[in-house]
Amino acid sequence: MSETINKTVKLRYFAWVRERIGKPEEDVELPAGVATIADLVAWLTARGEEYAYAFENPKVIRAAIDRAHVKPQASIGNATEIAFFPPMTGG
Amino acid sequence: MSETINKTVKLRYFAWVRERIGKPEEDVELPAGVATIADLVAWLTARGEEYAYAFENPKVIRAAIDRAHVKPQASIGNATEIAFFPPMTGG
Amino acid sequence: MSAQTTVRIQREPFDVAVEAAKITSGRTDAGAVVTFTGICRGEENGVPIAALTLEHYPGMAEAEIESHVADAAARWPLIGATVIHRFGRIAPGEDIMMVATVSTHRAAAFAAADFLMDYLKTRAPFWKQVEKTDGKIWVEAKAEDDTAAERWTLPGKDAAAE
Amino acid sequence: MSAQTTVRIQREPFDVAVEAAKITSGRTDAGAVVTFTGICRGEENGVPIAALTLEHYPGMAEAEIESHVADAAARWPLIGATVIHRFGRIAPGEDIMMVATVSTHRAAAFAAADFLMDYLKTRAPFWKQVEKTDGKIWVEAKAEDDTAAERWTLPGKDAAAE
Repeated sequence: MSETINKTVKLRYFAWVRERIGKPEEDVELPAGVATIADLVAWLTARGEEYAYAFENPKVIRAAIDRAHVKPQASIGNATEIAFFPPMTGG
Repeated sequence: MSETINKTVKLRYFAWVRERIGKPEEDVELPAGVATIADLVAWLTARGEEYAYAFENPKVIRAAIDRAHVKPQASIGNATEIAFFPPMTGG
Repeated sequence: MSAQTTVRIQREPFDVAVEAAKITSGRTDAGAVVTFTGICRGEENGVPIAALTLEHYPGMAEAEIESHVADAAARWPLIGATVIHRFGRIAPGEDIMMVATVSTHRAAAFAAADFLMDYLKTRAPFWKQVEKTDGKIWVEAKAEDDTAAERWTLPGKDAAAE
Repeated sequence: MSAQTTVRIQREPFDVAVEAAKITSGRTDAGAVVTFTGICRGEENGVPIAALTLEHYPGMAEAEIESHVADAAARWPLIGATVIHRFGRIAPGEDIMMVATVSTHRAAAFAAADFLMDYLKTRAPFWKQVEKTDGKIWVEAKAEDDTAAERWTLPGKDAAAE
């Protein structure tokens, strides 16, 4: 898949990340240059204060690509769904 | 208690120690000189072939004095009940 | 011989004894059953709790737990393993989640249940919100849970993505 | 606040779920329940087992288990711990014994149940005899059980009298 074509990705937010952003999910067009999860967090943070608030401490934010845990440096590649959430507290 | 007076002690046997000796319990008069569990095992071993069979491998025999686990060198003291049995296999 | 594994994410309560019996039923080699049940407490540090609400990531929760159950079955000789995790509002005294592991001998059953719990705490996409009399707050993750999960990381194996 | 402990040696079957519920009932601080159930297997290395017969040392069995339950309650913050061990003839598929531990958090409940099982295996005066088609044989103690029990021995603490 060409990197020059903008991709549509579904973003999903959980727990207080969802509350701070104010919605559970949204479809976004990823601009060229947003190649990793860390890039995506930086791009979202610049989109508005609700995003800046949700990602104010990026170190505590966890991410999943297509329902699998990933690290911030993970490549977005052909992801169709990317999720952001706080550290998990199930069990 | 004077060590020169013979003491009566109840002996109890379990599992294959019981089967080899052929009885679950007996009262015995301990002669002077039988001061420890190891002494008692040696004395019983000399009493007859059923005891010699039960204690043929003294290292695997466990003992309890008044219902508490003890080592072979434990002093019999004023024990009222001494038990011999194989390694435990409960649980 | 593969382990009989079950993973369910549900709103409804469950019955630990029934779930454990499903694994052992008809198995002549089952010698050891370990179960863990997590219960909603009625207080936290002396402060009363009205309820917990569990949010989860549908689809990922099942997949993540299934992968850890498969991991456990690969590491220990299990006859079976069941994990059930509830979501939604849960009142004090109600069960939140359960793990049941069955093996021929106890060591495998204990280790697998302990392993699954450590991973569920740090890797399963669930988030607890506590309702107290003065409002709702999200439960914070505990550093000790990460430390517990790290016990199981094999040298050379890819560490958990955090 | 002392732990609620129960030790029973009995011929009759027991119900693990009922016993665990007795500990958690009315406790708002109970967050974690671990149970272990030992089951009579129907085979051993592929050879069918007709039944197990458990012999025990009445009086000492209770005292020994009670002392280990008290030890567990001193080492971990337990809300309660129950140990039930059956004796007599037990058929394949029937429960032999159980341990249930309850705590506020899972680490204590898991550690205490694991500890109790290790000690029961090597220190509780019970002996298993297996009935196979070709006769009865006493189960031999396993070296791995002694090794498991030694995990819990604290340096400087009097080691188990063997």
